[in-house]
Amino acid sequence: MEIIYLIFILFLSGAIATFLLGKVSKRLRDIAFITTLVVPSVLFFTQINIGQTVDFSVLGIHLSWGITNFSYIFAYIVLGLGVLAGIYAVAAMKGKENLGFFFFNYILSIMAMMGILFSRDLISFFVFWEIMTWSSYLMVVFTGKDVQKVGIKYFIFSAIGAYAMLMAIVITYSLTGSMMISNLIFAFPDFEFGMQILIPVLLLIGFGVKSAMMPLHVWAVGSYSHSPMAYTAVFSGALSKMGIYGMIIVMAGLVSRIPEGYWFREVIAWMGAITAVGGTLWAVAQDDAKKMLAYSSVAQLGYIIIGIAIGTPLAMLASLFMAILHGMFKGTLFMAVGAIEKQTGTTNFTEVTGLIRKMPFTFLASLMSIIALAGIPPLGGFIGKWMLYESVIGSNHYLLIIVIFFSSTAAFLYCYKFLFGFFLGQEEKEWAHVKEAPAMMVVPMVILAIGTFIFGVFPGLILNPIDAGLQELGYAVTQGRYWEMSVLFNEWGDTVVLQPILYTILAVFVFFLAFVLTKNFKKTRYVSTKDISSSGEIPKEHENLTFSRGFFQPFLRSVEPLMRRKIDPYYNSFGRGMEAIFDFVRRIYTGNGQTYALYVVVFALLLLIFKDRLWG
Amino acid sequence: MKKTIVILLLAAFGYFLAITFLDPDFEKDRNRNGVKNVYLEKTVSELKTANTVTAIVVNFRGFDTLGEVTVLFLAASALGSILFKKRHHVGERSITLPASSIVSTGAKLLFPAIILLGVYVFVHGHLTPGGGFQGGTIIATGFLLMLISYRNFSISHNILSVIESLAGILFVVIGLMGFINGGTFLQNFMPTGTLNNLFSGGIIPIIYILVGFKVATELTGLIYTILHEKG
Amino acid sequence: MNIENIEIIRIGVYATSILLILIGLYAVLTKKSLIKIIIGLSIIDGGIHLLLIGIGYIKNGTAPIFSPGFENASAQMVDPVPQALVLTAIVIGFGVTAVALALIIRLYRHHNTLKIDEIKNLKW
Amino acid sequence: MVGSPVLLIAIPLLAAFLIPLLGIFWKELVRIIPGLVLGYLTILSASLYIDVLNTGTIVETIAGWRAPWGINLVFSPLTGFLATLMTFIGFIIWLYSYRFKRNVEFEAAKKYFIFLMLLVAGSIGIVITGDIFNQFVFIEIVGISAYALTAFYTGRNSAEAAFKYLIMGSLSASALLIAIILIYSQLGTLNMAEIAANIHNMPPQYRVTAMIFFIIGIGVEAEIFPLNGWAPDAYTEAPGPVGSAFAGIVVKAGIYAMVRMMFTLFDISGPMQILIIIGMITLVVAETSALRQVQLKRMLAYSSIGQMGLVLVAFGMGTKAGVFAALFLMLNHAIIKPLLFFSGSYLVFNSKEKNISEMSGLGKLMPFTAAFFALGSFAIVGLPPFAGFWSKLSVLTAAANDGLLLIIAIVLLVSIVEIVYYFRVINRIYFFKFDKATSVVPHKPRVNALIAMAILAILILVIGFYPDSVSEILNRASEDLLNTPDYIKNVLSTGQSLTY
Amino acid sequence: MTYLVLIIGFLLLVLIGAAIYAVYQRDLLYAVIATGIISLVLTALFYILQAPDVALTEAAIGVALTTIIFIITIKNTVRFEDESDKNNQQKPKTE
Repeated sequence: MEIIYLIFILFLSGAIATFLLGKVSKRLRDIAFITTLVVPSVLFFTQINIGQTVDFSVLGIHLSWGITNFSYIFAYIVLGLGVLAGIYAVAAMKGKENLGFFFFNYILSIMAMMGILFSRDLISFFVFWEIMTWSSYLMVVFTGKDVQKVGIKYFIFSAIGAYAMLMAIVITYSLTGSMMISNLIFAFPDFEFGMQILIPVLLLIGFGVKSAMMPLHVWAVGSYSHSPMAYTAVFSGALSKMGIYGMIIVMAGLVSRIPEGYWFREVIAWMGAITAVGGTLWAVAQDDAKKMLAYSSVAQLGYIIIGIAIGTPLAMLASLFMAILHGMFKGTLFMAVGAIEKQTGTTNFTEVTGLIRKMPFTFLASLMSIIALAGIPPLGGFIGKWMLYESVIGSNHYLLIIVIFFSSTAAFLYCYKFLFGFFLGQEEKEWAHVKEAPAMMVVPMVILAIGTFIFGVFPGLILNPIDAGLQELGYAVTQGRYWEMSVLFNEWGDTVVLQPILYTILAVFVFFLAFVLTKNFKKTRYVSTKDISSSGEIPKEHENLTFSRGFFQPFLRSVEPLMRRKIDPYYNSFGRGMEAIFDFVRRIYTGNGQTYALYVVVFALLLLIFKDRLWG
Repeated sequence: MKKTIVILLLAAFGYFLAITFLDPDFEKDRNRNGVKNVYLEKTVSELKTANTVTAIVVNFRGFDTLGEVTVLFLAASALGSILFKKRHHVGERSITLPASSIVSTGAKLLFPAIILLGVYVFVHGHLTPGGGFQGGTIIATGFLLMLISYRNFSISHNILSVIESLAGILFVVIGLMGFINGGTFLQNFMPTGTLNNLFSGGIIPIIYILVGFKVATELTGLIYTILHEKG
Repeated sequence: MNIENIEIIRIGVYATSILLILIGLYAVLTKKSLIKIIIGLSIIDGGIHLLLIGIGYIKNGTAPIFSPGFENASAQMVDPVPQALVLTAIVIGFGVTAVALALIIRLYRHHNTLKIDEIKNLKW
Repeated sequence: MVGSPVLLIAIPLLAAFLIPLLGIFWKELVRIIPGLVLGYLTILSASLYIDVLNTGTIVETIAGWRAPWGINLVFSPLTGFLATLMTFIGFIIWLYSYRFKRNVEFEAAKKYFIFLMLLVAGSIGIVITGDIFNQFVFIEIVGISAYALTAFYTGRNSAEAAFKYLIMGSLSASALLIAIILIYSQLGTLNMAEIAANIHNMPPQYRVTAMIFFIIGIGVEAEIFPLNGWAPDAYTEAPGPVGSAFAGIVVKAGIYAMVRMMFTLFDISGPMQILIIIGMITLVVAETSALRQVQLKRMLAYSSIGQMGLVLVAFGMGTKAGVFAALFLMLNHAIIKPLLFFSGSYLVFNSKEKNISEMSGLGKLMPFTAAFFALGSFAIVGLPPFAGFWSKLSVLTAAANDGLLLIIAIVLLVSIVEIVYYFRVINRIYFFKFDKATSVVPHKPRVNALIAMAILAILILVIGFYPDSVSEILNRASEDLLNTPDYIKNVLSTGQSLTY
Repeated sequence: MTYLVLIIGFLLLVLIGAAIYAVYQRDLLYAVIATGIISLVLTALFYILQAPDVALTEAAIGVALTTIIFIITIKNTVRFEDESDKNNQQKPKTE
């Protein structure tokens, strides 16, 4: 039997086995879950060769599965994050109800993502895309909070995206007579003009929804923050990358091959930029860590979209690098929030403070991820941002670079807020009992955090496969031109050597640590963070006066005009309007039998009047 | 207002019907040599049945008739089901039409005659106008007459139901017996006799008698049910 | 009988059938009483049955029944097929009417009215 | 030869006449006999169907008269497919409702099973008959059993629903008769094949008028837009299994009659704008009406109507791909909608208003039923990898091949509406808290009902994961529908050797 | 044979007249009887149009049975179309 089939059968049967074992024994269920994630991953990385394909046909349509260099990049994210977050999930979700269902969906969405990467034809792509959508939907509504609002919103947007994609797929099929992606790419330049515009637009709507591109992002925050954190790590880290994956195929395979492609790129780039700015600003304004991270995810995806839209080899390199890194650090951060939520029961900055000594490993992992997120060397985020800036400037998008700079500066604000709000500050009595999360939760976080560190110093480790993947999409070799294992070049001849930076920073860090250790912590007087009577005011009982409250009030006031325009209300009123119209439509069925009889006569009359034109 | 609109609509509708049916071409282009002539010819030559309508209803389009008795059967059952109530006392009449003694005496006199007429009509269905439906309905009107003239005239529901079922079953069984000798459903398997003889037409009179029984019992049961509806 | 007579009969029968259908439809569409609606339906049925018989009628036709000694009279016979169809249609129509009236009795039991625009609990 | 298609009609009728007799002896027979009959019909029809696929169309003459004179039954790849499907669904419905009113009322249960059996038999009759007047008779059989079943519960509103249905049904029957009159007056025959062979001799103005009256006559059963006012009421008020019989069996027969009439009788080749337009309007109106429903069954009813609209659109394309897609859609709908009705009627079993809002949190209390409902919803909105996806995909590819981009867009938009209302229900079942005050007292399904639902669920999964299991059958059926000359030849050449 | 035309014409006029009367009559009992008259006239017409079988059926079903079940229904429900005059009913409904 083909190993490719075996992987999917293992996933599927494992999912069902996990679900059923959940009814029998909890331990068996957990073991089955981890096994189902690990075994196919091992099989994948050891047994599957690039270029190996399996072919079959369904309903007379030829389908084909196989992995390429390009999709291999994403397989790292999916399986790596999937396994680590899976291990985390076992511990994090312990004691919750209905876990068999949770694990079932978890495995299914991992399977679906692998399926997307394996698909060489549009039908299996769409099938797996939809499996991914509904399994993640079931995760979003898993907690049962706001299901009618958040869950439905997620599914509606996903469905809009998916159906736009489906329309493009069937049009492609009618034009090329084949469902293969390669045939679409091959035949695309010969399509007539309307189709050349329509197909990429429809596909981009589909992928834009999953990657939370700006006007289509409204589902993202609620869904990210409502699903269990163990899953959100995968959701934001890996699942949203599927949108990126598709978008790259569209941009590189289709859009770049038509003359109008330039405008496409500009529009998409600006949408990405708006996404980045908007996501960042809203992230700053949040008081809830989950929501903040969710907005931050949206913003980060915005950067990645910009890179894809710019489309130079360097920009692609940057985007893919950022995509992988984002998967790692955002996964870590969501896991950290999940750990904090599990230990304290809340994720609100204004309530939790001073966990640094209670949860040191979580703090460490968060710190490294935050540094990576902010793009400070020597962690991975720096490489991606550096390359992205360079490519944006290199392609003469000066206005764009200003916007990006603005948003990445603003990103520091929420990074700081995250660290400070949770870990630093006063140690509250309320949280005295808090302990470090179980090892099964901490280890995956730490592994991922160390990963970002390593990739920050030796970016060549992942730039190599990215380069191979990009060559498959038709890009020139970038190795040696833009990067070496641990060195970055730029177009102006500068060189960034990463290892010295590492050593410098390590030295500073060690020095600082030594400083802290020798100097000791001075005993400070305990003052409740919710007590500001020291400044002469009498607090009211119901007011939460934590310092984390209104953290960036002045900044937010200054950018308020930018944030006033929310797109969400428009969607909501549109939805309400449609419902009202539909409600009106159903009044056709008046309930009066006589009216129905009248319809019969009117219908007959209409047909009789138009009887000469009933058929051509 | 509504009436005006409806009248206008109907006028338009009527116009379309009129230009269809009152068109002189409607008669001109008609194909008058459809199945009609074959039916007329075969009725005499092979089925030996005098009444062509009977031959068509029972033999050529016997399947329709089977469906039709099913419709009646369904209607009778449906009536029972629709009007069904838990505490339904059989024999308790909801409607009592005041009947004068003239009516009741007349009914008593007429009843046997009506039954006889009905039986005659369906027995001679293949020879003269009439047949199972007509005879059956005539018998049913006889019972109807009795039911409305005598308030305590009652018929055993079970007997009706048994006769009805048996007639229906025999109809289908006779139809299935067409399969012997490698024939088809409802195919004639009996000697056809001579035209205009009481014993002619093969299975046609048998089936029509069965239909007569079935229709008579079904309609009687139907009226019985609706009469005993307690409002 | 001349040509005109058969034409007159035919047109008269057809026109009457159409009128009956229209009158029945009028009752169905405008009358509030359920019983009137069913009356309308049976008027429509009557019109259609008349139409069918009219279709089968031919000039100087005789009933499609072979009397002894007239076995070859088939050329003059009216079309027996529509008659068979009407026979079936009448019986079916009666069945439907009976069911309809039973429903009316039950509706009256529940709603205590027979006005169709007051019987619309089910809508939208 | 394993049997004769005529048995598909004769046996249920025989059994229907027999049941009142047998009920006198042993009451349980009233329940068992219909099951035996429907089971036998399923086997018979399946074996006949296999026979047909191997050797070609079976044309069964009745009373020994060959085609234009006698009534004939046509058991072709298409009609055989539909008949097998209907008998199978009928059997499943019987299985589901085996214990219906078991310990309550004997008389009512007896009638229920008789009506149900005749509903199935009548629908099969509509499909396999080759004669338009015979089709009319079967439509009436279906109609009266449907009225009776709709008014089955003595609750307040069921008679109202049945009465509306009856008005529409009677009007449509009248229209059908007018159409039959027109055809007969011009062509002198009632046989479909003969009509199809001669239809081009018929003056065009009468042809069109006849077709219009046919559309109105059959449209009520096929639930096309302005004629489907009865449908939501009837689906809502009828007992749950009957709703599934309407959706799974009766509508299919109506659609078949419509399509056979358009494709064969009037021999229209190429795209039929009228079907596409009517189908689109039906689809859009029904699906949008479904969005704001408060009653579960009513929502399912509108959804069913909408699906039938989509089927008509697919048929209207007139290409082989379109017909294939339409048949696929019919197959899937016939499997999925009964599942939804089965599980849905257990979900609202003891509630007062049958409202969706009364179903909060039932997923925990009746896991199997809820899971079946969720599976059915996933399948019917066309989420892969369940059965509904493949049919939706084939509709869309067929439309794309004809360049009907607008239709693709509308169908997909409507699908989103569909998703919204189905997922609202699923959310409520699974992710809401069970509330004793407003929610229903759950009534766990019996074993027979669970088996019935499980069979349908397995079929959904099988078709979903391996759609090629049915594609061959559907291909043959769609070829059969499009091949009018063969139909005429098959029917008219059968029985040449008969002496009669 | 023109008298045949006259008879048919007369019957057709009666038919239409009865139909219109049946529709316009507010007393349902009379309307039903008018419907019975329609059936009766139809019977005659069928007979004249050489359809004795149909005439027999119509006579038995249309004139007798249909009319009587209509009357039973009216007895069970209301007699007048507008229902305002419910005192005319022989039995007030309770349930």
